[in-house]
Amino acid sequence: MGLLDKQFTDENIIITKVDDLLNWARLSSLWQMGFGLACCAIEMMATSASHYDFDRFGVIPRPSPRQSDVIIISGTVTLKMALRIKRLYEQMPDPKYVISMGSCSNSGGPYWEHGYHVLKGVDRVIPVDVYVPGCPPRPEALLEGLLKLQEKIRNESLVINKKSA
Amino acid sequence: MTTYDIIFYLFAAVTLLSAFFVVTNRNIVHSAFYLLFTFFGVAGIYVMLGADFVAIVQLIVYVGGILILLLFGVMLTNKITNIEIKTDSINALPASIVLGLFTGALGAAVLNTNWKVVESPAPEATTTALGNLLINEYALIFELLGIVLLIAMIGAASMARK
Amino acid sequence: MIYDWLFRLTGSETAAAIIQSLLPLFLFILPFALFAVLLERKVSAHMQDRLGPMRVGYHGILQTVADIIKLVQKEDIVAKDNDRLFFDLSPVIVFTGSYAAFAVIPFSGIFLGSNIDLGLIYIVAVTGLVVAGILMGGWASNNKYSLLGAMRAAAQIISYEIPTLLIILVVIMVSGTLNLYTLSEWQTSYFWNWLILGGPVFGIEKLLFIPLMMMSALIIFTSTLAEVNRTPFDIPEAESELVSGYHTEYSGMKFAMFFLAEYANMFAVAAIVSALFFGGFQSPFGYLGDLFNLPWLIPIEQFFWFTVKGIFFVFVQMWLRWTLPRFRVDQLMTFCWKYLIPFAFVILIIVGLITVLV
Amino acid sequence: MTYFLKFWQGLGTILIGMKVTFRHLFIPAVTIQYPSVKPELPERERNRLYVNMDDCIGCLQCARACPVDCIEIETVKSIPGEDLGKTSNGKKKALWVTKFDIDIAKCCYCQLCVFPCPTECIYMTDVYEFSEYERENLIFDFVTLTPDERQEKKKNYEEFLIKKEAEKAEAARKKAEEAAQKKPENNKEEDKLNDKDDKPKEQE
Repeated sequence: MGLLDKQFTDENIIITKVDDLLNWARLSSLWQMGFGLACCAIEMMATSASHYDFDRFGVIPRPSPRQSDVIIISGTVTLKMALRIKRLYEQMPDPKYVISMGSCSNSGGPYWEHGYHVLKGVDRVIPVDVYVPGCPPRPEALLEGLLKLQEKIRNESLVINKKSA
Repeated sequence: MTTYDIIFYLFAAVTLLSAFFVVTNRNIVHSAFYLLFTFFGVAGIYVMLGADFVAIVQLIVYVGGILILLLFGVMLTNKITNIEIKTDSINALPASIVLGLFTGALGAAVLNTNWKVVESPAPEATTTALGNLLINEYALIFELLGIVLLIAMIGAASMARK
Repeated sequence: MIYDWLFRLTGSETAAAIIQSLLPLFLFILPFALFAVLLERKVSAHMQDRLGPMRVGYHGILQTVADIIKLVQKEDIVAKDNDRLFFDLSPVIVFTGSYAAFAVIPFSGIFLGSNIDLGLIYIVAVTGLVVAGILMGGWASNNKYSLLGAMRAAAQIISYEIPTLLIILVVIMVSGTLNLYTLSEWQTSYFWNWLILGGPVFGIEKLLFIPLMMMSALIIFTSTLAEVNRTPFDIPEAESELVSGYHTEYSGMKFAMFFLAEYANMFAVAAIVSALFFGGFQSPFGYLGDLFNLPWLIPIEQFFWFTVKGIFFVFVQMWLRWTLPRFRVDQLMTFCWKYLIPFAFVILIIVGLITVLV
Repeated sequence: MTYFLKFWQGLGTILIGMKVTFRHLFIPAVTIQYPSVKPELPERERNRLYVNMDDCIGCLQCARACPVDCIEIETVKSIPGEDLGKTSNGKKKALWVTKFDIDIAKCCYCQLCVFPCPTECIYMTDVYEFSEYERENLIFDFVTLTPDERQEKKKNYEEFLIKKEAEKAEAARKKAEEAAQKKPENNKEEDKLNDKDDKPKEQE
């Protein structure tokens, strides 16, 4: 959600064209917060590496949350780490997106029942845009999640109530 | 008012304002950063006076060297903001009288002098002349200054080793 | 000269000066930065057997445009404890420093911002502004990583200015000028007259100069590489240690200005290296304009050759970036003080002796 | 001397490294361009679970085997006379499966549920592209019955139970009536038994 998002009430030709441009820019350069938690992080790195190549979609890892657009929660979110994730998420500038990668961050995964130390789903601390299932997901699954996220961004608007497409 | 005048007043304003802030600011890092603008403004005025070499040396030595050193020193101190300024303003009355007299004298001198206005020649590049003078006419002094600096450096190094 | 033409067009000195000083920004720096970021990503990708940006435009050519538009509309975060004034000012100063260097870079025989005699020293001087801006940003961020990064950057840039200046001194002794335009004109338009191959003077000293000048070119390339904080000298931004160094706290457009300044700086130092040792805007094989008697073609050819040389050195910088790992801080300082500076000194003395004796 | 040697070695090794990277600049990329080209997955790839409900007999083996308890099954017995059909390997189905939810967001893709299945109706497919915007959508419902049908089956069974209960009650009543006719005999026998039980206690 950017600064201008949901600031306009009427939908005219200028707004929709600006919409298209901004959405195109946002979805084409999703800089990723370099942040891995557990085994899913390995798959995330593999996605950045040669065979799957995140860079094709314009995704490059940024070390600082201030310069990133999307945070990929990849792995088991322990209660201790949940606080850090929340803080990192809050440090990111709007518009920001979250991809939850793997069973653990989707819902606690194998720990959802007896894991005394695991957050049961990262959506309890930050709003998640796309859930990628898998344990861990294949790199392609993550790429597909990214494509889903791009699809979501494409339908965003500066207008408050755009006719839901 | 020509463009040159505007630029001159701009540089003068930058220099004076930032110098004022250097003196009055309570935060010593802020003071050091304002010093950057002071040096920059002074360099600009040098350029306007046709002293390009001096201006650039000003930038290299003061901005690139001394200011950075100063900033390093200042940033490594543990108390940066709200420095207690030790000197109180004592004897304000006599000081202001002296200041007023001095200002009046200077102002009178400035106003009463019959300034000669001469058409200034176009500023020339000074580097070649400066280089020739340094190497030919004032070679001895130049070398002596170099030796003084070298001695200072050796002294500093030997002191640092102890 | 472009200036005269602009003066005749606008009829005012001020307007001509302003337009001329804006030209490199809009005609060169912005397009170059867009191109260089894409080049960097493509080069890195292909060196790692990847493809790089592929999905924005044909083979991703619009990738950096999208990046810039996105960065412009990102939220601009200023944290509560940031020093507001200097935090805002720092990217401007850094960008000013690297933009000011373009004032004296001779793009071609008819286009250079200011044909001042002190061109080389001027570039070194305005680089000091970059250091001050980096320190300012690092301190104003109120973040320990930023401050450490800024300190490292300042220490590194100041240290590596010494070998740069020594090699510049060597070039001054050989060529007898500080003016980048004259320097480029002096190395005439065939590659055997370039300074890396001993300069346009024929005789015994040319032979003696060749190895010395090659080493000088190597040293100045290395030290200017360190001055623009590129890998392997990117310890001020070392991701594994300092998040991203002095621009950790910057987001949106301010970060884009740092980014732009970095790429502008890369081209500036590449231009210095090519102007000092590789003939500046001179063509290596003579001019087609001379051949076909078309005088208007020569400046265009010169601009072409200058850009090609600049981009080649930028490419070498990227090539090194994706080849070498990062130095440690102590290795960095050792490399500068124990290798580059003594070598530069020795070269300075030998070249001095040669110019006096031969 | 080592000083100069180091310098040369450094220079040489940098050049070697640069040669390697330069060569790789012209090696064709190994990247699989995912959305247009998809990699061939191995045969035993474990991805999304699928349940073939035609074969499921509602035995709960998979739910018990699941280490993370992500499978939830509810079954309803069929009433006599209903034909549920047979599974593909010839077993007769006796249970209506009214709930077969797999929370794929919890699943850890271990395949432990696949082996115990007697009819081999739960298995892993090679579908991996099923990310969702909402977590609720990741709970997959495999039951082929419509919600109304599920209600109906439950109701049927409950009615059947009630009817059975009623029948039972009826039967019990009839029995009681029959028993009431033979009451005296029974009572005596019971008394005898009671006496036998009591005696040892008294001895102690």
